[in-house]
Amino acid sequence: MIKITEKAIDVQKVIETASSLSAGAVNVFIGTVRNNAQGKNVVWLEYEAYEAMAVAEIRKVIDEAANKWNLLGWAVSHRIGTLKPGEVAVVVVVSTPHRKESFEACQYIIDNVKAKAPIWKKEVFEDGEEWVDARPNIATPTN
Amino acid sequence: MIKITEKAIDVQKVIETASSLSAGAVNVFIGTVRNNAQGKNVVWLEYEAYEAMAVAEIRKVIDEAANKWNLLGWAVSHRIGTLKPGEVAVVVVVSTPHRKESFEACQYIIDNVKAKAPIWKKEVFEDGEEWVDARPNIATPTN
Amino acid sequence: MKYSLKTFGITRDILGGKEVIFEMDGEKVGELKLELMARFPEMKSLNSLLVAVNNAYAKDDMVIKEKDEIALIPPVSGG
Amino acid sequence: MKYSLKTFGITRDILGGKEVIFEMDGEKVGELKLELMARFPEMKSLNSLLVAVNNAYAKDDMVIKEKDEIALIPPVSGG
Repeated sequence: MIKITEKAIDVQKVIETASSLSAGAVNVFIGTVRNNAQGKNVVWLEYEAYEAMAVAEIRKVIDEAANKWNLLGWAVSHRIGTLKPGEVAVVVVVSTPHRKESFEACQYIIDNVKAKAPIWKKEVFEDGEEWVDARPNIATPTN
Repeated sequence: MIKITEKAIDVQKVIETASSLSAGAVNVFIGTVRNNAQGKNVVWLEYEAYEAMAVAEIRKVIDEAANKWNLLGWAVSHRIGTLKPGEVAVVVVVSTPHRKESFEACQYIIDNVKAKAPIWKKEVFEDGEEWVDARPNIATPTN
Repeated sequence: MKYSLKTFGITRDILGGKEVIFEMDGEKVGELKLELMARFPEMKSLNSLLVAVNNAYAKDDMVIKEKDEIALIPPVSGG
Repeated sequence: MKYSLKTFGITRDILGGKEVIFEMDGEKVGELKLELMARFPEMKSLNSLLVAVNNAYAKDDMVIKEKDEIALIPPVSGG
């Protein structure tokens, strides 16, 4: 299942869509909104996606992973719209026979989804806002 | 939270106990009962633990992980008793600021919990039963 | 040629619209990028600028047509 | 000396009890292991046999006392 959604993500349901009776291992990555970035408080984030292309790019990543590992189940769900700190922005789930490959496949998928899927987030601070990674970082260094 | 329990594990609740507003990444490993082992159908599994020592050993593993990575939240829950295929045997959750360390820490914890915690499982097949890994494997090789 | 450009993230702020009609003589992705940077100098400050044609990343030598779905892809930051 | 041994997994099947009183002259963990293998030859077929004393893995040269909580730890297989 690949889903780009404006609704809050139900992690348990995403896990269920990726489960398999012949799997012994499920790895889940959950990306959540941090309450701080660049040493400042994050008030909220705005996510937007080029939806049709994002789904196509995520599908390519899944196909690559399925060629490398024995995926018995998988799911990627990405939230868009306005998110507050603590909310779930993305969930990746993979089920495999054994645990090592579950970690490898899940990490491969999230790394590549983040690198390739046309999805953007804008951080909204108390004193301004900024599209993340759009420009060279000239903000205060974080600790 | 470290828990050894005879009750079904609520994955969502375990994730919640390990969450943190300053975390951007949560990695979850779920070990589930496979419906097959050694080329045979698994009817059910029996798990038992030396509980006080299991909790102590898991705590040591968590302490080691907390020395290596910035754990903002963590939880380990292990089921004991009779489990059917598809049921959750173990859940490990870690929250960290960034995703790479969430994968590393979670894998470190499950690898070491499996290696060190005094917990045992017996596979019950249609035609017999066997304590897993107790003796050199002389069963039919799996495919 | 008149191209219809979908904009996302910071490129929407720079071009000032969700779907922008962009006229130029060039017919290639690379020419489109150069022309965008010439007319909107702020585009040069981005860490990267990619162009997607019909839902896939396009190389600079790809020829674009007026009916193609063309999108500007500034640095992605999902997850 | 009389030691009370907690058994788990396959060692419970072999010794035939959850908590077994085991008498021997030795006073060290290593001697306990050897004596167990001598009296219960099936113990030798295990991939490994560890002993825990008071909830921690114990080395062979550790001295055990009658009031210690002693547990037999066959190969673990949690997860």
